[in-house]
Amino acid sequence: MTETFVSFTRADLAAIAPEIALVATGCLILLLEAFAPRLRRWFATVALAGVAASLWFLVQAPGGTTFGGRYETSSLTVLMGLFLGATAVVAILVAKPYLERTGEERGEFYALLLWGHTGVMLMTRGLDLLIVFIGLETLSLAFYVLAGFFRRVSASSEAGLKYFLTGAFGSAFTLYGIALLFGASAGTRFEDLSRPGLADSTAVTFGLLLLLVGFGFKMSLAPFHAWAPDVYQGMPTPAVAYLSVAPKGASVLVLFRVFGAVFEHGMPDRFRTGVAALAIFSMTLGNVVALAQRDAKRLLAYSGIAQMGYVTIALAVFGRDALAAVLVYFFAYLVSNAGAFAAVSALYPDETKPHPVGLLAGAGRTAPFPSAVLALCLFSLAGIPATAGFIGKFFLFKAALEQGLYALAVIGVLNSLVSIGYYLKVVYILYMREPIEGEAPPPLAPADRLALALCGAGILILGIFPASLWAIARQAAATLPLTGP
Amino acid sequence: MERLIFDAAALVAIVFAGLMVAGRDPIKSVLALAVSFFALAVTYVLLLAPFIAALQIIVYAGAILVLFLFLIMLLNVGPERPDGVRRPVQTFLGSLSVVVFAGLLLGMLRASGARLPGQPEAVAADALPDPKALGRLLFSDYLLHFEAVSVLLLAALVGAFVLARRENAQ
Amino acid sequence: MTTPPLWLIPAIPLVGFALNGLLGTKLGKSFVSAVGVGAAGLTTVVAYARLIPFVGGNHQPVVEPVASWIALAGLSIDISFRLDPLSALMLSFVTFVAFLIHVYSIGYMHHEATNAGYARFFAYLNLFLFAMLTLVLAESFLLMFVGWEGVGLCSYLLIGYYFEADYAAAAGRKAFVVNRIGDFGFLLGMFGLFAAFGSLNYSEVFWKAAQDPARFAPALGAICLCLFVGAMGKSAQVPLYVWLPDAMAGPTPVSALIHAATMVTAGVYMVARCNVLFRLAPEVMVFVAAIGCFTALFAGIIAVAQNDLKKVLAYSTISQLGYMFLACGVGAFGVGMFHVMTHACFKACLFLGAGSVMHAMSGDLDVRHMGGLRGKLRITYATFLVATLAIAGIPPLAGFFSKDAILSAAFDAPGAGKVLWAVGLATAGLTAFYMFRVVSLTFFGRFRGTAEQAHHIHESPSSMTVPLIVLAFLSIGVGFVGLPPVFGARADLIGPFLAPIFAPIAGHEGAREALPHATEWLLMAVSVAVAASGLMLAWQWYVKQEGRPAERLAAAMPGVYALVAEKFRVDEDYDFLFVRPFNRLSHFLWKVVDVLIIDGILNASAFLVELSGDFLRFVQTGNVRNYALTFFLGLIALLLFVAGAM
Amino acid sequence: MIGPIPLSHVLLASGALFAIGVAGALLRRNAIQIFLSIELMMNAANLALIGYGAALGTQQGQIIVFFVIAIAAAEASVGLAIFVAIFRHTETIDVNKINLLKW
Repeated sequence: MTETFVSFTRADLAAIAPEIALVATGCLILLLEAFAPRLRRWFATVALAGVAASLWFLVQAPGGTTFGGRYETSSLTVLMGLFLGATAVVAILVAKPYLERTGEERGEFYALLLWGHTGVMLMTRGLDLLIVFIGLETLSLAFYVLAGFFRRVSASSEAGLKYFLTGAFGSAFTLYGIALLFGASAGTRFEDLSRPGLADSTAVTFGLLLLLVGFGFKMSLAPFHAWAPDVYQGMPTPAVAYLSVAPKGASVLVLFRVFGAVFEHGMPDRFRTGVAALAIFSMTLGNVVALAQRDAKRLLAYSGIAQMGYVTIALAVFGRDALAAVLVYFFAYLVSNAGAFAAVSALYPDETKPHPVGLLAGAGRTAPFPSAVLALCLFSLAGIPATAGFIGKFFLFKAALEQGLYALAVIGVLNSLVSIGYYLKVVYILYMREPIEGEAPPPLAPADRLALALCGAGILILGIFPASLWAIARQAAATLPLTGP
Repeated sequence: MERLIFDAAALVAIVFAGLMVAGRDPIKSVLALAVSFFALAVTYVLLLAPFIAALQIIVYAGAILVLFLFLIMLLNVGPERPDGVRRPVQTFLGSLSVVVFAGLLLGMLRASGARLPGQPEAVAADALPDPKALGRLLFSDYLLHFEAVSVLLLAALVGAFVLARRENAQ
Repeated sequence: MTTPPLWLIPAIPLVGFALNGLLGTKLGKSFVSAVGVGAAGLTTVVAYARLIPFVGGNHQPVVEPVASWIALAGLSIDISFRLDPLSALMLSFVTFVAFLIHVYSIGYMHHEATNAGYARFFAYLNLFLFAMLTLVLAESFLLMFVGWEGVGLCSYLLIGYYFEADYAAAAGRKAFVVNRIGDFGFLLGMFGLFAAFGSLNYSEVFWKAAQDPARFAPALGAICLCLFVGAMGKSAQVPLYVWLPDAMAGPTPVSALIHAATMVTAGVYMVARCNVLFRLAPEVMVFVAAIGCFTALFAGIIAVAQNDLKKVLAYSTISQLGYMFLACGVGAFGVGMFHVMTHACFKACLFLGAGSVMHAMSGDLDVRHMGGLRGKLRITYATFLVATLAIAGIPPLAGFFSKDAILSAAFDAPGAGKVLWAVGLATAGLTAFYMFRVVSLTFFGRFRGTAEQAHHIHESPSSMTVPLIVLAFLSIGVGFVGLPPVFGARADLIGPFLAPIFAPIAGHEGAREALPHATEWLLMAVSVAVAASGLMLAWQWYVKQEGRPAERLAAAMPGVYALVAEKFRVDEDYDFLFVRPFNRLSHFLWKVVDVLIIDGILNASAFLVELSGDFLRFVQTGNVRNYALTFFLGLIALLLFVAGAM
Repeated sequence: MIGPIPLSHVLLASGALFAIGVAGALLRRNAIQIFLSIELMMNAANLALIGYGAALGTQQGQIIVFFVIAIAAAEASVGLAIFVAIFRHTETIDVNKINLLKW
């Protein structure tokens, strides 16, 4: 037998070139770390170049599906890829000064970040449950390690342990869900799932719920959220900037794909109610608990839990406009949330200690630029008009209103109004308190400045000129066969 | 006959899984789990998956569990001792919820196992226990998965190295 | 001269904000003042460059789109600005008063220790102006909401500007909770509008509503109620007024600009803007009138018992805002807006005067420590007196005309109009009374403060007194644009100017008969008499309560006072029968209803939310098994709910 | 039916193993035992996958299991490294005692 049974075409290669670029860059950094550690200060640049190359390949890749209909290149995946890539860029920019300050600048950090990023890319582009699962696990494994990256810091190791145990627990449920869906559809591709009668099967409903729970875990959607505050608190901040944004977007997209495949004729009412209940629970719990937080990173974790509640509204609405709203929302969330973590990273002098909000007192005077961007990010997260966050919420709530889900929209609005309380509390501390003696923020590194400027500009640009992004998002959302407007 | 063996093996797997969970001593737990995995390998053979059965024994029982044993020895983890703090809520809610969940899951599985929505037309050659066919499938339809999993293994390798190497290695 | 575009008007202060925010700290106070005041001045000039041709021209509404903000298939929202008689009226005094207050702030904030603080203050002030002008000029509800949130944010930032953390934090929290309730109402109203009309642009919504009143009227009841809740929060109406007195923790120019002249009138402006909708919901109109009327009286009574100069003015503001809603509630939107305008002038003057007094008194605002300041603070005294006469409704000052117009509109209203009129009249007397009370305590009599304070007393710098003088002249003159109809059919300039905005809806309501002239004269006479007696009563009582011998008082006071003292001699019995119970009522309303009940409820709700937050925080035990359990319980709940039913 | 073996038997066995695994993960305090329980849950899924695959007459079930075993091995290696790392700090892997990060 000399004939080759490996089926790998040029189209396949072009399709996975973005991922190959990322993995190869990771390997390169690792090799440099091993053989030329003196080049360390260039690692971040190499990593950025890798992300840039990956984005270039992504944009260049011909549209359509490859690997036997298991991998997608479309305007949707390109848009998602840009979102993920931008998140990775912010994380890398923040990581460089952060790692230098903490004396932990090692190539493995960037390599793991890039490989985790590869996993998220697989999640967004795979049209196959198993690909998505492998992507999810790649991401998880990389970030379990990143959570515990500061081995000298006990909090970091603890974050690693907690993330690992809860994450593996969640993955096991996801896997069981995949098994059930496989049993019902005899395949792992999403298109296998769109078979008539599947939506009525109890096993399928069970499987879908298990997937919802598993990806809800990654989104830190309450009540599957409990890991997030602890892990965010102990994890190196740049890694949190990535983890708190990109995998959430990918998870929502996966859920949209799976539900879209199964529920060809619209989501059953009971299922919709369940999802809506999750949305309400998550935003309410996130916002209420955030009011009582004293640690900046934990506060942002709860804020993220609440934000994912808003996103889940779109999942309950479940239509093309809802998906487009989610895409816009995640771009807004990227600039606001990653920006907020970037500012937190730039404002706290000692990374190995907790990050009490009170330590930011008077930072508006001692570190005006990061404080201003942090304030802007928080306004955006709160959904103050003319910021990106407002636009994201606007489209979400509008999608809910148009589907007649008035209660969800009203609860969402009420929640976003409550949330202004804790966001403004931080702004208040930044600007209205006297600086604490001897607790000056570290000097602002150029990379931090760049990351903050990018996020701040993004918030304002998205907030004031959202129309083109919305148009692109709508076009991208149209590639999914979703019912409804 | 096969049915009987299957049921027996499954029963062994379940019983030893129960022992694994019930025991306080981690070493005994690992050993119980090993038995459970062996029994599972038997069921895999009966379910026309001898290749996976072999993997199960070599990778799971052979490699992973031995790694666990090794770690337990290394860290010198003794049996769980009562720590004086009772956690009645966790225990009660945990047990209750597991019972409810088991009820739901088993009820659903029984119902769905009786009427499989799939179609057995493709049962012919594909279903035979043929590692060669498995290999073909792996490198055609599942080529991307294969490549992706290599990234995963790489990340795990580097990650384990990052976490576990000695502090003074720098 | 080409006319400047409308967007320039809010854009100029935004640029000022950006300049001061980014560079102010580095470039020093003179730069900050130049940019801050320059931006306010320039935007005033630009605004008037638009206003003068507009007022002189044909008053046709102008809508200038700037950019498309959100464009969807079913909904397109442009950033566009609108100049029509209503926004022109607001624009005319918002820009000008804001400019004067910016000028005043140079002197007032001079003592600010750091450049950073000074720059921050002016940056916020410019940002506020930007938001307020956006609110006024917006052509859609959504853009108005941008301004609405923006002014609220600046208010919050400026309330906490310099007082020590605890007090300012409490004030900020209260303002926050109350405004959330209001904003929630506004947002719900906006949802309702969008659901009913499929648009959020004024022209479209109002046009559709006026075209087909029968179709929209049923939904409009709920929508208008929601919108009015928003207005109640922003314009401090009972029970959402509690944040305003606390907001006095901010610097005085802020109180004058935001918490008296401009932001707090945004609610009235919004109701007037939506007059088409409100008129289609008559039951909500009744509610508006009732709330306004009650607030006017309630806050007026509380004001009597206050000893903090700025608190008196704050309650007085609430009371006057109640007047404005009273006018809107009886359908006299134009009159309400007229009062908004006159009130902006004299109340800004009063607040700035209070700031000047505070400046002289080294930060002390307790009227019990003042007295006899009239000799040392001549300009402050004169302007404060003029503004007081204006707010009291003494003819021919500004307050007289607008208040009289409100009262006659209430008198004319069907249903309970006479009751509203009577309460309004009583409030007018009350207003005159408490305002003259503080005037007497502050500027007359003997100085009661410490020697150190006495030594320090000085008139404020000209950057502070010039705005006072200008505002005092406005308080005298601005009323003449709205002369009542008894002075001739064409005497009233403002009513016809605003009339297109408040045009009757076809087939919905007929024009109301104007009051006979004799009745109007009578009403005017009654209100003047009531105001005058309130004024004189105040002098009398606060002389007596000081316990000084009558001879020394007579000597200290000018001849007018002696006359008043003889005419209105009230004995101890009267004091016992009327004054003390009244003081007790006032104290009761303040201490029990205001502080205990309403504050209590608000604080308790805020506290409960935080408490539950604290409780839930402790559920986060740090034990990873608990986390797995919550995860699992969530899964089971979902399974039971969704799959359990199958 | 897979040969003479009813699918429902396979699934019931798998479900029972999964539930036992969940119970172990929720009730044990030792991180290693918790992780063993999670491994058991994944094995339960594997059993279901192979059962379904056999019943449906496709080898895809086995393929999935093949990948799952690889993933489980990777997860185990990282997990054990994490246990070692935390043990260096706390001298314990009892999760009840590892609760520095909370509230």
